[in-house]
Amino acid sequence: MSARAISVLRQNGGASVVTLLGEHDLSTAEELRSALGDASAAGDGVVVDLSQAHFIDSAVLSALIASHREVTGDGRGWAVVVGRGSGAAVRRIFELTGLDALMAVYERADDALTAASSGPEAASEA
Amino acid sequence: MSARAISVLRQNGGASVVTLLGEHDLSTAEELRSALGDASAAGDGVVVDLSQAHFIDSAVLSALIASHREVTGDGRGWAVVVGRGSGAAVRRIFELTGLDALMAVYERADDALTAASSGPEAASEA
Amino acid sequence: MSEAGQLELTVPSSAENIPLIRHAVAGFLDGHSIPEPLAADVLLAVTEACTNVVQHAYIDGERDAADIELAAEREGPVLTISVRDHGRGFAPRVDSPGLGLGLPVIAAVTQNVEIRPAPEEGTLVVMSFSLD
Amino acid sequence: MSEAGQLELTVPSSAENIPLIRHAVAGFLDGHSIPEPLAADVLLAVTEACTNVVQHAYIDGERDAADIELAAEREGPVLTISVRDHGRGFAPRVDSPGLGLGLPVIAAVTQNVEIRPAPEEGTLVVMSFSLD
Ligand SMILES: Nc1ncnc2c1ncn2[C@@H]1O[C@H](COP(=O)(O)OP(=O)(O)O)[C@@H](O)[C@H]1O
Ligand SMILES: Nc1ncnc2c1ncn2[C@@H]1O[C@H](COP(=O)(O)OP(=O)(O)O)[C@@H](O)[C@H]1O
Repeated sequence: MSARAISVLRQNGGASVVTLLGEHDLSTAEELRSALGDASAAGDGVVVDLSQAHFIDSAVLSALIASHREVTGDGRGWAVVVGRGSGAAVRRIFELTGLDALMAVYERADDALTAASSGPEAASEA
Repeated sequence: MSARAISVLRQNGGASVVTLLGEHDLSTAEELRSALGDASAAGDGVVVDLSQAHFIDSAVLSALIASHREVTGDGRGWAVVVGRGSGAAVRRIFELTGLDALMAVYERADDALTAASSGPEAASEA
Repeated sequence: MSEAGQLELTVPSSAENIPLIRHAVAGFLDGHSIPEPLAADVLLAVTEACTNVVQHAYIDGERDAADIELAAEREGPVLTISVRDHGRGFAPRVDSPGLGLGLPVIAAVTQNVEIRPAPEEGTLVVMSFSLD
Repeated sequence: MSEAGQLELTVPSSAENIPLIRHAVAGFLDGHSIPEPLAADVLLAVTEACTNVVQHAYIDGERDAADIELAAEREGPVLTISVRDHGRGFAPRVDSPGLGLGLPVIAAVTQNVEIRPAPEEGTLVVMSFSLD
């Protein structure tokens, strides 16, 4: 089985970054929700980095949507990175669900970080 | 086309009764939401009487679920009547969705009224 | 059993037309002497499929033919009802106004439901019911 | 095109087994030289169908065979994957933990999806993909 991991890193710039490595689905959804909870509890913006995620499904999207709602509802920034390293299924499910209309999607992690660190308005201009 | 109507009646006993006559679906969902809003705005419990409803679909259920959530969230009573006069589709969609686990369903309007008038605890013991 | 023929119907995609379609199908079921509780299941499924067209098929703007097309026929013990649109094609919506009960209701009351891209454009939903 | 045979798989219905099933299907797709982006669509659909079994099929208590059964085969230009359970049968849930994106994702990426009661008990979901 391929490696899979979820990490939470607190950045100085005012956001926490949740990074997903490998494949994620219902079997890691609880771990993901708890990582997103930790990131949010740090009190600043939240970035979810999917640039090294090979696979995600609708169970993962549900967790992202809940986190997005919570964090932006608080007036904080939230952004997600879907880049060249993201697996085909990751790009596909974002495209299918039209998620980029709901949330700020960036190709580069540093752009996402800048946006999420400066509040919800900037992060929705992706 | 068969007759269809939605009425809201304020009872003295501490609840408003929304009665659906005939067939209801997306084409009356807005009217239903507004009737449920009026009933809730009266400030007491809410009863939805489906004992003369011949047909309802999931668009109607969505409106009922939203009203149930709002009214019980406020600590008020909410109950629905599904009786002998309810159409086969009405009984069927309640059965399919297992809605009686979520909300208080009564066969008789006076039982629903009593329950909804005395707060959410009584109304959930249907 | 009487031979009560087929039903074909094309109406503009709007909420107001949903009861109209349901009544036409109720007439068709009557003509085939299809009793409760099956008739209620068929009318539920037809209503949900048409509601989906109105709520989801044409959301990305005006189309030439923003219609709902329904066809109903009976072959022996199987009743088949298909609902097609000429919309954007089947796609998930994170901003759906509904609770997501439509397709599950359809799947629960049918003997078989198929969803597929319609020829040219839009979505075709084929629902079968067993009369046995 | 190589003849890479069929795939049949029965595993206990649990979240932990979802990646296992996906990897088995990925191997099958490799054996049939099925490229991206189709392979990603197939893996998405398979994952959603199995997630539905884990979340919805066996919720009303323990069953003898709380399994997910998957079969995959290719016939000419059509890939067919079926997922069946022995659960309570397809039914809507007003208390679903999900956002209702599973079936819509499946319908959006397949050429055809059929949902029907499985023989004896449970639900059968048959998903087809066109290789053309
Ligand atoms: N005819 C259609 N055309 C395009 N998309 C559709 C169609 N019917 C359904 N859908 C998609 O399937 C989703 C699920 O439909 P449904 O189960 O009826 O739930 P709801 O309508 O409450 O969202 C819809 O939100 C929509 O994204
Ligand atoms: N295998 C199954 N057995 C029983 N019910 C199912 C099954 N799969 C799906 N369902 C029903 O269909 C509904 C819609 O499924 P889906 O579109 O995946 O959304 P979600 O899982 O987020 O609710 C579920 O809520 C459930 O009621």
